[in-house]
Amino acid sequence: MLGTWRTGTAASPLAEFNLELTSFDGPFDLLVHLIENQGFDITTLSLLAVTSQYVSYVETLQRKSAFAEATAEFLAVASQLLLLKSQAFLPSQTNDDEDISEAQSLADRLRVYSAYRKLAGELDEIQLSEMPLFPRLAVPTGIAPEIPKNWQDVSDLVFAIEAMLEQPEENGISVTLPFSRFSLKQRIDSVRDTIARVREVTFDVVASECGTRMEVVYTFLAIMYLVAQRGVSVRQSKAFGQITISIAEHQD
Amino acid sequence: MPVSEIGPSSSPEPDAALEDLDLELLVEALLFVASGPISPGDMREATGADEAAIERALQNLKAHYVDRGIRIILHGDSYQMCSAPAASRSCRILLGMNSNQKLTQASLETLAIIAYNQPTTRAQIEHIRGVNSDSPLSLLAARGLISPVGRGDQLGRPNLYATTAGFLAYFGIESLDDLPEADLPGPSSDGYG
Amino acid sequence: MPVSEIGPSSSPEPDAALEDLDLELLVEALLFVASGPISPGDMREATGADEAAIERALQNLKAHYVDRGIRIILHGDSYQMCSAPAASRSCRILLGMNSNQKLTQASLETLAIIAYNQPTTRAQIEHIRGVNSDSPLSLLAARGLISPVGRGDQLGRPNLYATTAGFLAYFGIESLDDLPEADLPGPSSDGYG
Repeated sequence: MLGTWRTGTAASPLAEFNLELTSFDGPFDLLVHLIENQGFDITTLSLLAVTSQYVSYVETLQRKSAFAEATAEFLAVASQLLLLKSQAFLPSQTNDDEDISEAQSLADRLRVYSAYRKLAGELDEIQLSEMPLFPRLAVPTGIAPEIPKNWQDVSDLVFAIEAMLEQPEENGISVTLPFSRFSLKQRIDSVRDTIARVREVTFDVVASECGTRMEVVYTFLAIMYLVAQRGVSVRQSKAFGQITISIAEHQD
Repeated sequence: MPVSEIGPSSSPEPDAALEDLDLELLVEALLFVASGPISPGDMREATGADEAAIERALQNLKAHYVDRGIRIILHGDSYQMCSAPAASRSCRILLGMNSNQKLTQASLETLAIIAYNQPTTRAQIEHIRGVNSDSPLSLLAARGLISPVGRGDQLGRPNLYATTAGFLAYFGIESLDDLPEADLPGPSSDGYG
Repeated sequence: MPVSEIGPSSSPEPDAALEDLDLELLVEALLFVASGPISPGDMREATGADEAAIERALQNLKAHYVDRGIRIILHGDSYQMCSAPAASRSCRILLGMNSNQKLTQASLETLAIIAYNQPTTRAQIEHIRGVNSDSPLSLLAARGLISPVGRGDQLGRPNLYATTAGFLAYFGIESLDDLPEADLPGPSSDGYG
């Protein structure tokens, strides 16, 4: 059995459902659990039947501000469910077909999700009884490579990067990333100022003022720009480790 | 351009007129030195033998290794040597790996969607799961169970993910055909694919 | 969560009371997966068998592999598998060790990412390139331009790659500081980097 939910505490308003708040991998996981818990099949009707349980779960989740980001996904589905339910109780004169198809489409998506959830459970069982095979980790041995000297120009590396970054336009659609020169320049100035002030700072600190992932990307680009200008140097002692940015020490 | 006299030339003449036994030796060595799956085409190029002879050599090798400490697994149309399942515990000890790092439900769901729909995009995975899947995706990639295999035609040219030979090895199966049978309603056709 | 009875436990007990044939299988698998020479002591630790039995298994394996594509060679008191000398030309071709050939675009991209982000993992390289990079990685390693320098802290402890002294010689530069300036997309902020 795949369930990863834990037993709710007595204090939890959800104790009756035996749910613990952080244990669901998204709104569909919760919905399928609630529906299967009642012994229902996944239909539009069973969606309506579990709406109030679902909503009370999400309300509790919302009170935990640490999960604000996750809550958005739960909330979106909650509002969809509440809308469906209100329409079921107060049949509107118009758009009947549309309402039905919306509920239908949510139920369809849940059925697809539920099928993969079952497969995940089967993979979990193979994983639990796993007898993994190991590939070789070694770099080929016994054949010494001959490395020619001065064989290729180092600028080839840069050409390779440029070629890699060149994004072909598909079907005439050009992808415009939401970068504006102004904000990138702003970001560069801001990072340069920070480093001039404190001489050394970690990437996490610089990125902590970013509200969106795009701004984190900006910040990274700004640092790359400053590195290229030899204004700063960047140290990362291990991959995924802390990146430290400091004023470049110029060798004269 | 300096030409090395002992190194293979840029249009190598592979060993000609190979006896089957010699070819088996070469294919065995190739499977051994390769650090990932290799195709019969790679082997043809490296040995100069014809495809039929290579297929024979591969079948003989697979049969030879069926009860030994090494296995030959098939990933797509490519072959890779791995340790045998019966040796997994000893290998784990030698390699200092502990077995507590099981995949979570989020990772398993993500992996199942990729395994049965490969190649697929993050958007498709998130559409099916109904939840952001960045974190399981990066975890699965870091563990070498999935890897990007190209970019989709959609806006932004998103990465397309597929399972790797390491995925087969992790679950101890010899090819994708050994995956549990799936009863899937089919990917939805609403433009996320 | 159900506990599998055959699954390896978190503190594995090596397989006890091994028949010689089973032990041969284990030792073969250990030699295969090891990233370098391993001693009979390492094998004893991984299998739980006694040294005399391990010596017998090693002698049998050496005899078995004497005319095959893989050899077992002795380094001091440690053993290692390597490809047979007769296959070295084919292996060189497979691994792209043809030193007269310039690096391909795929290899140059991979090398550039490593050079400007070292040490780095396969997952990070693949995330930036958007394609599986096993083959350029093994080619670069075989040509001696990169080498694994340790393992990352991430789950799965992936290899960390860095450039070698041979890399500097190949491009005719004296230190990494002589690398040209490049606007390289660096580690992304979503857990790959």
